[in-house]
Amino acid sequence: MPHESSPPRDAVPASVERSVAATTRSSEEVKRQRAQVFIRAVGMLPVLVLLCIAFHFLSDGRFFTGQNLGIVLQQAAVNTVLAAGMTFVILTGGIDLSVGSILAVSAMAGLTLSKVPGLAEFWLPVSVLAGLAFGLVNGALIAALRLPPFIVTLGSLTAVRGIARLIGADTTVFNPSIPFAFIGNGSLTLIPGVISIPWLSVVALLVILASWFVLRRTVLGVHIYAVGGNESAARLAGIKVWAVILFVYGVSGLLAGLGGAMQAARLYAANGLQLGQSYELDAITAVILGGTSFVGGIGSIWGTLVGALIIAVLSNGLILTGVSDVWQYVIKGLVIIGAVALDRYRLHASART
Amino acid sequence: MPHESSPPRDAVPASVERSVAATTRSSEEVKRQRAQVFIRAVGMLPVLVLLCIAFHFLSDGRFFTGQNLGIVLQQAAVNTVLAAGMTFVILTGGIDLSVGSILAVSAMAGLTLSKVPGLAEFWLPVSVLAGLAFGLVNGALIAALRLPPFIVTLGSLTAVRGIARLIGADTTVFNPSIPFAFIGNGSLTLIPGVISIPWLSVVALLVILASWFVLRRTVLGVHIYAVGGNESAARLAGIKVWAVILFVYGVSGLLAGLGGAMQAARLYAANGLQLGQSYELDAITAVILGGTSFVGGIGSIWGTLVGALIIAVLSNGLILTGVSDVWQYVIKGLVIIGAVALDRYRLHASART
Amino acid sequence: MKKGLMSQPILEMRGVSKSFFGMKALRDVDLTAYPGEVHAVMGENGAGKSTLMKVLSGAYRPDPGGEIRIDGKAARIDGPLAGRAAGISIIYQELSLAPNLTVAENIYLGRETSRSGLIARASMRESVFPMLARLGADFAPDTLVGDLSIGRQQLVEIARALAAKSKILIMDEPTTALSAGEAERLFALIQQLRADGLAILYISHRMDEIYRLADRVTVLRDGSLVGSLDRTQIKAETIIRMMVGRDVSSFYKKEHDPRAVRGRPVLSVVDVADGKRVKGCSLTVHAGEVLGLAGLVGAGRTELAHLIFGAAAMTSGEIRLENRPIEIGSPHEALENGIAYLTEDRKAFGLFLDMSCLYNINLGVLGRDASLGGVMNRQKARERARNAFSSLSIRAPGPQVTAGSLSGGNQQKVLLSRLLAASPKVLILDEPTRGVDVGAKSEIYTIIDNLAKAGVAILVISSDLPEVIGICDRVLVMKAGRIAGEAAPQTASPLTQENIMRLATGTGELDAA
Amino acid sequence: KDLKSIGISLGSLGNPFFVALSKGAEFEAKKTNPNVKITTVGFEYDLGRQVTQIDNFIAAGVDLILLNPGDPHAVGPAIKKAQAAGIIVVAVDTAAEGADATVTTNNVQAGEIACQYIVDKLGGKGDVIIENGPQVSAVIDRVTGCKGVFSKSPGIKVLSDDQDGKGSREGGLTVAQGYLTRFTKIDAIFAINDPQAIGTDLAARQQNRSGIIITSVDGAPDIEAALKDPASAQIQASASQDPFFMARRAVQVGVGILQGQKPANPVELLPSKLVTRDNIGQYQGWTSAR
Ligand SMILES: Nc1ncnc2c1ncn2[C@@H]1O[C@H](COP(=O)(O)OP(=O)(O)OP(=O)(O)O)[C@@H](O)[C@H]1O
Ligand SMILES: Nc1ncnc2c1ncn2[C@@H]1O[C@H](COP(=O)(O)OP(=O)(O)OP(=O)(O)O)[C@@H](O)[C@H]1O
Ligand SMILES: [Mg+2]
Ligand SMILES: [Mg+2]
Repeated sequence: MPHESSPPRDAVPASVERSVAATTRSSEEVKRQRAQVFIRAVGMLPVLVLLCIAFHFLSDGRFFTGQNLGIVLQQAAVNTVLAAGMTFVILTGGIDLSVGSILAVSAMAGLTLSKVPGLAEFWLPVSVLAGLAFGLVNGALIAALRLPPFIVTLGSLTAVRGIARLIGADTTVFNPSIPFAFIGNGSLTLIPGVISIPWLSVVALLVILASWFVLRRTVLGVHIYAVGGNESAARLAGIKVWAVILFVYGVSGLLAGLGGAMQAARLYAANGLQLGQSYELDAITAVILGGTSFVGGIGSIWGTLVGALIIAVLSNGLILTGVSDVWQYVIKGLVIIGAVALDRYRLHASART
Repeated sequence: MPHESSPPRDAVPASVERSVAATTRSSEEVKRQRAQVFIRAVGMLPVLVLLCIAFHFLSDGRFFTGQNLGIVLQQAAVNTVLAAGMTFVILTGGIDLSVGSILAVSAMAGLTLSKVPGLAEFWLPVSVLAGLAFGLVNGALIAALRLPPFIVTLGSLTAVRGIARLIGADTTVFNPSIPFAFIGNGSLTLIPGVISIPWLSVVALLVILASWFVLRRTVLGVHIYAVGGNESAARLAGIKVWAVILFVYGVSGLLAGLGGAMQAARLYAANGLQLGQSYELDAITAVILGGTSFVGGIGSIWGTLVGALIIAVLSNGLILTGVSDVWQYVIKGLVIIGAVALDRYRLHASART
Repeated sequence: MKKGLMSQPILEMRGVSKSFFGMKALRDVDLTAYPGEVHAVMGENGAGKSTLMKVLSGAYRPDPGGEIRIDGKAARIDGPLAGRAAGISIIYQELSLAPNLTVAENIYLGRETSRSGLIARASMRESVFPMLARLGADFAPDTLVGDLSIGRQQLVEIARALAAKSKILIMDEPTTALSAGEAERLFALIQQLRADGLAILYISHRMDEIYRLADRVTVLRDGSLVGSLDRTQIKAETIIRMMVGRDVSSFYKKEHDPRAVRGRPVLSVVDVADGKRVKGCSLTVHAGEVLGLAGLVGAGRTELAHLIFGAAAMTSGEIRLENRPIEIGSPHEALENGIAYLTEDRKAFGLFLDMSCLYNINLGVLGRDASLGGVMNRQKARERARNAFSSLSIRAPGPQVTAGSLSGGNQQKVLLSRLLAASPKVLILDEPTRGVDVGAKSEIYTIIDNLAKAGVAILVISSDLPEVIGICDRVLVMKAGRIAGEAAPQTASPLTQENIMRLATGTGELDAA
Repeated sequence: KDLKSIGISLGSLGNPFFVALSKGAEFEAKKTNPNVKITTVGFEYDLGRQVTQIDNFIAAGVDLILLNPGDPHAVGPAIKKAQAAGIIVVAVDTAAEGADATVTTNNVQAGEIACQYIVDKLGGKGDVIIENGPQVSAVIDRVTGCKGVFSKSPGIKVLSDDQDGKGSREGGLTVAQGYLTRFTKIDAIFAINDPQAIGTDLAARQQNRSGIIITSVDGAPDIEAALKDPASAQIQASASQDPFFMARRAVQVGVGILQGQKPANPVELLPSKLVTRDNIGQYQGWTSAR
C-alpha cells in the first residue's frame, strides 16, 4: 500500500516560526550562494577577455579582426569538442587520457574508408562510431571490472595509438577529395560578406549546447553529477552507476571520434603516429581551467568552453605578437598558473563580501 | 547469489582486526585476512615474474642473462627515481606532471656547468639542487595559494620546458668528458667477473630505500599518509599540512633533478626540448601499477619499484623478442590494462575464499 | 560536584564571536567551566555549539574582540597545536580520523612518540592497549581505522582525546555512533575523569544523557547565549523551551494502530546471511507496523539492512515481498520493488553535499517524472521540493541551497524526503535521528508515525533505547549476526530497556564497565 | 614586393638541426632586410598544429612562409590557402606538394652514401641492422636509400629494420641495448640520425662490444666530436647535411619569387657529403656561418 508521496499537512507538527535572526541569516545565505554560483558560472571569462584585449594591443590591432577571430574559433574547435567529452568524464571523477589516440584512430579509419569508391560518403559516421566503440571499451573496463580510469585510459592511449598506426601501415593517409571537406575548411555564411562562422566552430558550438542540455536538463545529467559528487551515495540512491560510467566514457570516445573526423576534414590527411599527440593534456587543461573539479561533481560545460578558448587565444596571440617559440612555452605555462591563481583569489574575495 | 553491483564498502578491504574479545571471529577468517594483507603487500610481483618468464621463453633464453638483467635494471633506474618522488606526491593525493621538464632543466644546467673549467665537478649537486628548487616552487604554489596540483604542475610542465630550452639556446649540450660519468655507464663490481650492478641501479635502489625509510620509519612519513588519507583531520591534529605538501613536491623535484643528472651522465648530452618528454606518464604508471591509490593515503614504495620494473621489462622484452615498434604499442597498452585487471581479480578472489 | 563550582574557573570565554563569510555563527558568547564539572552545551542543530568548541580547540579562529582565559590567564589559541598546548582536547562531531592509518597512528596523530624524528611504533602500540581496554574496544591497535564501523571509529576518537591527558575535554556528540553498552562505559569514564578534576564540555541532543551527566547546562540559540542552568534547575521542558523557543509537547509518538503487528506481512526475510557478519537472520515486517532492530555496535544490523537493500551480496537466504520471493541485486532493484533505505552515515552514503536540496530530494524520482528522452520535469521537481520543505518543516533558505550548507537535522530531513518521494512500501531507517536535535527528532517521530498510519512497513534500526521503545511496536534484538530475541508488549519479554540489553549482551545484566 | 615579415614552421625547435636551419634563415632574411619580423615555431610533428600555425601566419600577414612540412602531401591544402592569401611558401628539408619552391637535402642519397660506406668496409658481406626512427619523410627516404644499397650486395643480411630509436640518444641507446642482446653477431648498424648513432655507440661500449661499424646521417656537432674522439671508434661516418646553407638558399629562392623571379627548378636538391674519421678535419660543420 504505497502512501502518498507528501504526507498531509495537518499530520506534521505546526511549522516552527523562525527567529528574526535566522531569517536574516537565511536570506544572506541565499544571496551568498547565488553570488558564488554566478561567479563560478562566469568562471574564467574575465581572464579570457583580459587576454584578448592584451593581445589586441600587443599585436598592433591584429587580434580583433574578423579573419583572426574566425581562425581562433576554428583552432579552438577540435579541443572544445574533446574537452566537452572530457567534462562528462571528469564530472564523474574519472579521467580519459586516450582521447588523442582515439582521435587518431578514427581519423585514420575515416580517411581510409573515404578512399574506397562507393563507401566514401560513409567515412564521417564511421569515424565517429569508431570513436564511440573505443570509448565504450574504456567505459566497460572501468565500469564492469572497476579498474582505475587513469590506468585503463593510459593503456588505451598506448594500445589505440598502435592500432592507429597499424591502420595506415605507419604512413600518412591522404585524400584531397574527401567528402564533406567543407566541415573542415568551409564557413557558414550568416550575413553574406559580413559574418561567417567556420563550420568547425559551428560543430563545436552544437556539441557544447548538446552537452549543456544533457548535463542540465536531463535526468542522466543529474545522475552524472551525483556519481561524481558521492559515488556510494549514488549507488544507494538507486542510480545505475555502471551505466553512467559507461555513458560518459562512451561520450568522450564519440566526441574524440568526431574530433578525428573534424581533423581529417580539415587536413585531408591523417597520420597514425603524429595526429592527436598529447591532445588529452589540452583537453584536460581546458576542463580544469573552466572550473570543473578534479574530484568530480562540480563544474559546468560553459567553463570548459571558456577554458578551450583561453588555450586557443594564447596560442594564436603569442604567434600574432611574434613571441619566440621558447618564450611561448614559458609564457603559456605561467599564464595557466596565473589564471587559476586569479580565479582562486576572485572566489575567495567574493566569498568574503 | 552473485550480485552485479558492488556494495559501497566493497572497496574497503575487510577488516584485519584481531578482536581482543575474540568472540565472533573464526580462525578461518583470521587466515583469510592475513592472506589479504600479504597479497596487498606483494602487489604486482606475480605479474612481474610472469612477464619475465614469458619473455625468457619467447626470446630463446636471452632474458635471464646477467647482462640483460643489468640492462633492464639500468633502463628502469631513471623511471624508478622519478616514480619514487611521484609516490610521495600521490600519497598526499596530489600529482606532479612537471617531472619530465624538471629532469630536462636540471640535466641542461648540469651539463652546461660541466663544461665550465674549474666548476665542472659541481655539476652533479647543481643539477640535483636545480630540481629541488623547481619542486619547491611547485610546492609553494600548491601549499600556499592552494591551487590544484594538476594545473600548477601542468603549468610548470610547459614553463620549465621553456626554461630548459633557454639554457641550451635550443641546441644539444654535450660533454663526452663529463665528471662522474661512471654513474651513468659504469657498474659496481660485487664479485669480480660474476656479479656487477650498474651504478644507475645502485642509485635507484638507494633512493627506494631512503624513501621507504622516510615513509615508514619517520614521523614525517606518517604525516604524509595522514594528509593523503584525510587532509582536514590531519590539519585538526596539528599537522602542518602546508609543510608536508611543500616537502613532497620538493622531494619530487629533487628526485627529478637526480634523474636529470643520471640521464646526463648516461648520455653525456641533453637537449632541452627532447629529454624527458612524457616521462611523467611513465612515472605515474609505475606508481599506480604499484597499487598506490590516486586519491592518496594508500600505497607503498615497494609497489612503485615493482611497477617501474614491469615497465622496463616490457620495453626490453618486446625489443628482445623482435616485436615491431607498432605492435609494441598495442601490446604495452594491453599488458598495462591486463596487469591491473589481474591484480583486481586476485584481490577479489582472495577476499572470497 | 558543588565543590567544582566553588573553585577557580579553568576556562572563561568572554564575548566570543565567529562569522563565516560575513555570516555570524556565534555572537558574543560567554562560557565558564570549572575543574571537576561536566558542563553540557545544548541547542538546536545549527545553533553554533560545534563552532564554539572549534574556536576553543583552535580549529577555527574567532573574530577579533573576544577573549579566552585558561586558568585565569589570557590564552591565544590560533591553531590546533596551540589548543592542545593550552590543555584542551576535543572529540569532533564529524569523525576526524585518517581511514588509511592504524588505530594507534590515529590516536597519536600530530604528537607521535619519536626518537629524533624516527617513529616509535612499538611503544605507541603498547601504550594504546590499556586505553582501548578501558573503553571496552574489541579491536587491536594496528587495525586500519577505515575497516572499523563508525561506532568503533568513535571509540578511537575518544581514545585519542583521552590519550592527550588534558585539563579540558570537549566531547561533541560522542554517543551518536555508540550503542547502549559502549555509551554506559563512556559515562562511567566521564564520571571518573570528573572526579579526577577535569573540566568536561559535553554536547548532546539526548536528554537522558544530560540528566545523568551534566552539572550545568548552557543553551545556545542562533549563535547567541540564551542562558545557563544549574543541576538543580535542569528540566527537559525548560531546556527545550530555551533551545527552541516554544514547548515541544509529546516527544515520542505512537498513534498508529498497534494491531498492525498482526497485520498483512509486507517484507519477510528468511535466513539471510552474507558469509561474514550476518549469520542467518529472519524477520517479518507488516503493513503499518514499526519494527525496531536493536543491538550492540557491530551486531550486524547495518549489514543486514544492506543485504535487504541489495547494497551487499547475500550468500544464502531469501527475501519475500508480499509473499513473493524477490531477487534484489542492487539498490536500484530494491527501490523498484518499493524498498527504501535510510543510511546511518548520511554524509558518506546519503547526501550529495555539493548538490542543491532540490536535486537531493528529487534524485530517486527524476526518472519517473521525466518526459521522453529523459528530459527532466523541473516544474514538478520544484513543487515536490517545496512540498517536502513545508511538510517536513525543513529549515533552510530554500531548495536551491546546497545540502552541505544545512544543519545536521535538516540534512536528515532532506534525505528522508528523498525516500518518501519514492512512495516505498517498506522503509528501513538506520539510526534515523543520529545527531538530530530534539525539535527535529520529534518531527521525525511524527513522520514515522504518520507513515505507519498510511500503511508503510517500517524497520527502525536504532541504538537509542528510549527511542526504540518510544516509537516501535515490537523490537528484535541482534547479537553477533543473529536475531537473539524479541521484546514486545504483552509477551513474556516485554518492551523494556533491561530486556533489550539482556538480549543484546546475552548476559543477565547491563554490561557497565 | 619587399620582405617585411616571415613565418617559419619547423619540425621541432629543440632539435639542433632545425635550430641551425632557423639561424640560417634568420641570417639570410636579416641580410635582405635588417628590420624583417621573423616568427619561428615548432610543430612537434603534429600535422594539425602545423596547419594551425600556417593559419596564424596568414592572420599575422607574413610575406613568406618557410615550411618544413610534416607530410609532403598532407600540407598541400594549407599551402594553397596561404598562397591564396598572397603568401609565398617555400618548403625546406622536405618536399611539399604545391609549394612555390623546395630546398632539401637529398635524403635518399644521404642514406645511400652512409650505407655504401658500410658495404665497402665489410667487403660486401656481413650482418647489419637498420635502426629506424620516427616515420617522417626524411627518415623514410634515408632508409629507402640505405635499403637500396644493401639489397645490391647479396652478402649483406639485414637483421632488423623495424625498431624506432625515436631520433634521440636515449632511444638509440635503449633500442641498441636490445639489439646487442638479441643478436650475438652484428657487423654494422645504420642509424637514421646522429643522436641515435651516439646512443648506439654508448650501448656497445657499455656491453664491451667492438668491431661494429656505426654510420648515420646529419653531420651534427656531436657527431663531429665523436668522429674525433678515439673512445668512440665504432662511429665511423655520417652523411652530412648543411641546414644553415639550406635555409639561406630557401630564403634566397623565396625572396626571388617575391620579386618576380621564378626559380629555374622548383625543387633544389642539395647533395650530402660523407664525413668520416679521415676527412673530419676538413668538415666545416653546422655552426660556422657562411
Ligand atoms: N566551515 C563553515 N563554513 C560556513 N558555515 C559554517 C561552517 N561551520 C559551521 N557553519 C555554520 O555555522 C552555524 C553553526 O554551526 P554548528 O556546526 O556550530 O552548529 P551545531 O550547533 O553544532 O549544530 P548540530 O547540532 O547540528 O551539530 C550553522 O549555520 C552552520 O551552517
Ligand atoms: N561506515 C563504515 N565503513 C566501513 N565499514 C563499516 C562501516 N559501518 C559498518 N562497517 C562494517 O560493518 C560491520 C558490522 O557493523 P554494522 O554497522 O553492520 O553493525 P551495527 O549493529 O549496525 O552497528 P552500528 O551501530 O555501528 O551501525 C562493522 O564491523 C564494519 O566492519
Ligand atoms: Mg555540531
Ligand atoms: Mg548500524
